[in-house]
Amino acid sequence: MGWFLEANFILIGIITILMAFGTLSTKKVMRAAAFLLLTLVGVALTYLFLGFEFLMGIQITVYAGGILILFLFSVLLTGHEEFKMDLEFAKENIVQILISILLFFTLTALMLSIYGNYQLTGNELVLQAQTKGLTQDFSVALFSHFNYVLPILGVLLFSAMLGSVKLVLREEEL
Amino acid sequence: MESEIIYYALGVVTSPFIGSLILTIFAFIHYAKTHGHEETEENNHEEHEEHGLKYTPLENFVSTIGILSIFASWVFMLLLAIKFFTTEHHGAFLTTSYDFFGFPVTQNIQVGLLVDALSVYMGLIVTTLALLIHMYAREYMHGDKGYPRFFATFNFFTGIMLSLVFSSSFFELFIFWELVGLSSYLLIGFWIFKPSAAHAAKKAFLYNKVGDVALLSGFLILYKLTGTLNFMELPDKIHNLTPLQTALISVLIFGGVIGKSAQFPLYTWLADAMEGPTPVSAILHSSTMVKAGVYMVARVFFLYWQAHEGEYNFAGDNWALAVVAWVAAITALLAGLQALVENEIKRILAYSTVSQISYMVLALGAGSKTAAMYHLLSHATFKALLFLTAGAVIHVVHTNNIWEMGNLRKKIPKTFTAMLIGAIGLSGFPGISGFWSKDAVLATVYYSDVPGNKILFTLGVVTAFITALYTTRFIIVVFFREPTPENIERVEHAHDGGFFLTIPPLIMAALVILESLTFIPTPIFKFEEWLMEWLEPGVHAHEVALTLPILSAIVVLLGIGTGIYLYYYNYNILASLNQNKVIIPIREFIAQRYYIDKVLYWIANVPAMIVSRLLQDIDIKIIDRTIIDTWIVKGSLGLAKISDVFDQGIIDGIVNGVWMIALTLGRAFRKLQTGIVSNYASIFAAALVIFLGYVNFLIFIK
Amino acid sequence: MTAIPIEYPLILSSALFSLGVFGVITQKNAVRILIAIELIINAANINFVTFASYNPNADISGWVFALFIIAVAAGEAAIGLAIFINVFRNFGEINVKHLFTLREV
Amino acid sequence: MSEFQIVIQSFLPVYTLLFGAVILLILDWTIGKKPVHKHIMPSISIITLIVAGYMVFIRPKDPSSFPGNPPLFYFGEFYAYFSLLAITAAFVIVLSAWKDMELELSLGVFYALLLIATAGILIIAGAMNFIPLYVGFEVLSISTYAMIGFKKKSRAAAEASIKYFLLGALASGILLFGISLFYGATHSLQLTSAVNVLNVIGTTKPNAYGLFVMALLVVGVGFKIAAVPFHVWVPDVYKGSSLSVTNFLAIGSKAGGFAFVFKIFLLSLITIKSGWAPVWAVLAILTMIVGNLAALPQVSVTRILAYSSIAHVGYILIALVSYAHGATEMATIGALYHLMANIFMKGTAFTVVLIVVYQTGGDTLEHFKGLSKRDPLTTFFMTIALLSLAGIPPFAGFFGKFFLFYSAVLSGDTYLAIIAIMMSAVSVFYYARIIYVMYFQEPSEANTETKTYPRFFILLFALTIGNIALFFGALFLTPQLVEFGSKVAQELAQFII
Repeated sequence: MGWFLEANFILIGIITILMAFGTLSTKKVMRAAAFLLLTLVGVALTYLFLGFEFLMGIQITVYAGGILILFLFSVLLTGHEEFKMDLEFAKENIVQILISILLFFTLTALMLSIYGNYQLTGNELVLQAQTKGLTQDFSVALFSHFNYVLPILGVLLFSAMLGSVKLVLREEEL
Repeated sequence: MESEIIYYALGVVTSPFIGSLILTIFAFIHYAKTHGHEETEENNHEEHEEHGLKYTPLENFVSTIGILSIFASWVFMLLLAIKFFTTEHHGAFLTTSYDFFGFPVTQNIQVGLLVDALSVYMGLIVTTLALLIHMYAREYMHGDKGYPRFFATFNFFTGIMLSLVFSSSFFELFIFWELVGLSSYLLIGFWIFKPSAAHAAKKAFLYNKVGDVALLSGFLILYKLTGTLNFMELPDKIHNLTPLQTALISVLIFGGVIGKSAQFPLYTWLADAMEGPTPVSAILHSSTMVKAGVYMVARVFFLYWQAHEGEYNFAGDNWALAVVAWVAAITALLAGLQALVENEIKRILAYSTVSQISYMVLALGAGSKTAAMYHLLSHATFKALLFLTAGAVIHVVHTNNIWEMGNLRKKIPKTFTAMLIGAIGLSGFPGISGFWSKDAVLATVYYSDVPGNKILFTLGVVTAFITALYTTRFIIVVFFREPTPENIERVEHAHDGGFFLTIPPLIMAALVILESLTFIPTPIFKFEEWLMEWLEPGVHAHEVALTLPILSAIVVLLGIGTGIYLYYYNYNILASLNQNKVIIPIREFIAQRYYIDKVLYWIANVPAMIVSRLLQDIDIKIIDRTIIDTWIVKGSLGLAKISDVFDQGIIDGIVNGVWMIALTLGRAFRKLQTGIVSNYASIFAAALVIFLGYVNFLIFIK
Repeated sequence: MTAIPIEYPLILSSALFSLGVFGVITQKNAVRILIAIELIINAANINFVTFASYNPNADISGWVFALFIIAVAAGEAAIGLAIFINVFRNFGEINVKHLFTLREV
Repeated sequence: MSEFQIVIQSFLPVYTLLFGAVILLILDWTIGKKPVHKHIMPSISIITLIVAGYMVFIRPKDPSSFPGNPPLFYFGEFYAYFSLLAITAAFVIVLSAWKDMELELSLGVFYALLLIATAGILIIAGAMNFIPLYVGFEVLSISTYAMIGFKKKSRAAAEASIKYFLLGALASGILLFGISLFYGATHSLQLTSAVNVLNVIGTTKPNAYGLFVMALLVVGVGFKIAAVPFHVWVPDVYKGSSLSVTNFLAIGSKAGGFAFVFKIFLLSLITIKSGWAPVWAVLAILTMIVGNLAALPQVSVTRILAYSSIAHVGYILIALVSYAHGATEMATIGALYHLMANIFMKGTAFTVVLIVVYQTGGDTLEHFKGLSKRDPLTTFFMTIALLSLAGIPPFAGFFGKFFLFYSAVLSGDTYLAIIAIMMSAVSVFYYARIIYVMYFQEPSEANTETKTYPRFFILLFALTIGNIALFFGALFLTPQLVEFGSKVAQELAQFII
């Protein structure tokens, strides 16, 4: 059973990374948005594997369903640009590519060495707790301990709404 | 009671600054209004009496603010003095001082006001003379385009000097000491369009700086050794010092005095400083800048006294006071001789100042604070008076050279009267203020135990003779001698100045007479003893043998007589003396200021010369012959030239180089600004990689 | 029930983060850059969920934060896209390599 | 008091600001098209700000009474000080935007965004948990993005907004990643949890956690406070956005950014200070050098001020280093004081640039030529602001620098003080250049406009008075200042166990 889960996770992980790379390398912006959708779904599946199915739902509905629509609209409104990730691109961005590769290796090295082999007993503990109603615990925490933060999140969305409405509306339409 | 005194002292110190602040703002606005072209050569101030004495509203406002703020300071000073001297505070220190910005680490460096007999006495002199000189300047500077600037700077200067007087710690005193130098720089170079004025200001500043280096090192050593700079705490702390340390500190501090109070060999700047407006000379010479050195030595006199304890022994350590006294005596003589050959009236007075200050320093060196401060008072009054009247004379005859004047006593009677009184004071005429104070100095020297005190005394007496001689000389040449034919017209049109040009000198003349009356020792009241009681409680004056004042009086009278004989009755002798083969080189030697400037320049330039020679040697191998030739030609043009080359080539080169590096770096940093977001983001990412690398380094490698 | 080793999600998040940074610093189209930023945010989110799941203290504030982050990302995307549209109206394109009128000369 | 009352009372300033924002929006929809709205909107904003400032003062006396275990918020002295900073800054922006934004449509939205941004700073200053801290940070950022792009017709503003947005979002993403690592290390998002977890001395792992977190957080916050090398956006964005928004970036947003930095580094990661102190020291040096030297060849006064603002960030970063090395009180005083002085100095300077732009249409030194002849009072205020920026007494900038440099000396980082003093000396060149141009050069033919704006005059006057008052406050009330500084320092330090 364990190896099956692991294999599945690895598969989904690899697909997610490939999709993420796809968003950056595909020809058209519209396709990039489609790849992003797949990446987000992949990340959502990761959440499932990590024992938090509620966030998977949120990820798919809000992110893939909501934010992605925004992207599609903005792609439609701002026109298309052809993009090619070819040798020319590599030559132009040699420094950036180097930086990214270095970043990946230093980051992964640090992450694995510092957080790897992480408290396996603790791991067991929580994943078992999940079976006893994780979503319930989560909502209790959200609405008791963190209930004073929710209004602030509301403020954030409010200001984002204000700003985007102001910026997007044509003034003549007012 | 004490708080009252402190508030008065605060009033004394702050009033000039407030006036200066107002005037500075005003000067800025004025400066902006006149389109930044404040003054040019054509707008020189000396053209004004043709238009009569009509003050512009601007001038009225400015001078009123300036004079009022000084007047306020003076009133506070009077109140303070009355309060202080009428309450019994023998030797008591009344201070307010709070920790430096309230932070415990620097608690030993304090800022505050120190009100004791010495500062009150000095403050009284400064405010009184500053007030009179300010009034004088109201008319003297009339018509000058820089009127607001002048008063702003002048008030600032007065305020700085008063702050110096009331400083409570060496740290504070040094700050104001430097500020005195700075503001005197501004005042001496007031007519910036005159190259000579700019040069003189620069020279004064540089010469002062040389001394300041010594002073700074002196008081830093003091701080290092005692851990405090507070004047109140120092006297107790210095007992722990070894005699050698005390002597070293004393001499280093005296280095500052050599610069500021114009002692040998750094005294030549004072004569050049005459390029400033006359009120500036008057205030610099009477009570402020050059007296700051005397004041400082008096302030830290316990230090010198500590060094003085015990037997004098040149092989040992106790030579600090001897250095002071000997430097002073030599300066007195040299400067007196210099005054004898000078032809410009203000320069005569300048050298006379040097000579007289040396008397004060001599008194300090001989171990008497009282005699020094005594002479300071009398000298301040008559020297201010002499400068103001000299300014008035120059003002009416449009020349500085005494030989182009003559027979002015009838044309400008008020000025003449005032100047004559001042001159009598300076010459030390028996019974007049200068006589008593000089006598006190000479007596101190005579009875002191400084090595060679008899020689010092003789030098003092000789200087007294010379003083009388040159005083008589310029009075007779300016006021009694018939003018030469080409100058008759110039003298014909002379007439007394207006109200503010004549009244302050007359008040000063009255002060001189008043002082003379006060100074006469009577069985009931002896000024010197009274002063000593306040300044040096517990010290008693020597019983002075009657022969000393009599000797002094005879010498002075002899000097005056010689002067009258030489310059009035028998001018021919002088003329033939001037032709004498022996006299001419001596005269020339003195007139060239004993080549002090040349020697100093040479000393300053030897390192520069060596470096430029080295550079030259390097150049020979690299650069072609012609350039080397020019270098050699330049080198042979004289040391000064080389120093110029050094200045411009190396110093300017370094300055420009630093500036260019900064600018180039600035431009390079600007190159980062490509304007493209991706590049900016790349910088972020690169920085992130570097940080992660740093963490890797810390965790895995270290 | 054996679980997935923690290294796997960590490598995934690290890779997504690096890809995101790579996208931000190489892409020209602003929308794509924003997409790359979404990748970075998702990487962080994976971290939060991972660390919350493998938490010995049974602290679930990481999950709460993950939810908040999704909302914040939505707000950020909204304002960002509005800005892109505004830029598009002014410049006719949103290629950031062409937007350097503010550069110093 | 019940728990609910305490919460309401604690949040009153934030609620006031939001209420003001809502009122503004409603007014915008109703009377937004009438000409009078351009006066009503700022007036309401000012009233809101004053009320909010008052509300800060009447917050609950006991800051630890906030409910929750551990509490998510702590409304102590630190919060109060930064709230007042933010409100003062917003006040300045409202007054300068009054004229600057006059011709824009739907002004209510602008002021609402400004008030929300201020609320964001308040939330940052009060938060004790990473969730509200980050959300408050994003509230500030998102409002700022919208404010920069507010002048929709302006190409420069659009470009500035997209630059600021993209870099800001990147920085925010990196910051988020850093916070996630923090969570992984401490198993908690409480700021103070790190203090306990990372406090294990002698083991490498806790320190490694902390250092790793630090590396990412430095990038995230470095952007907000514009520390070199994350400063690259500053000249472009400051130049591109309209000047009242630039002013907000320079004084308001910066105060918020520093509140964030102090919260994270002085509170949370304080136990690994040996790790981040050298990083911030290097950044401080770089920031001072690059900021001051890059300002030298500039001709645009906005850009000069932008670089000078970078340089001032460098001075404040000294406080972080010296705090880590023991001079806690002095560093706290220096940072807090300098941020306040920054409002007065930068506020005045940018407002004057705004006036000159209105008078002449440009902001280069050319346009500043002979300003003293056209508008002597404005010139005078600008001169004071520049002298203050250069650190010349009797203006607040002097003590700002003095405290900071002094803290460096106290903590033994004398090299920082020396570099800072040298760079301050360099800075005098470009400040003096502006003063010189204003006073001693003739105005060019085209720039003879002498129109003055009374509203600006009041603002400038108030700022200048504040500037001088702050100086004398520091001069005469030093003991009280020290007391306050040690109070804040203790408040930050009380969580260290």
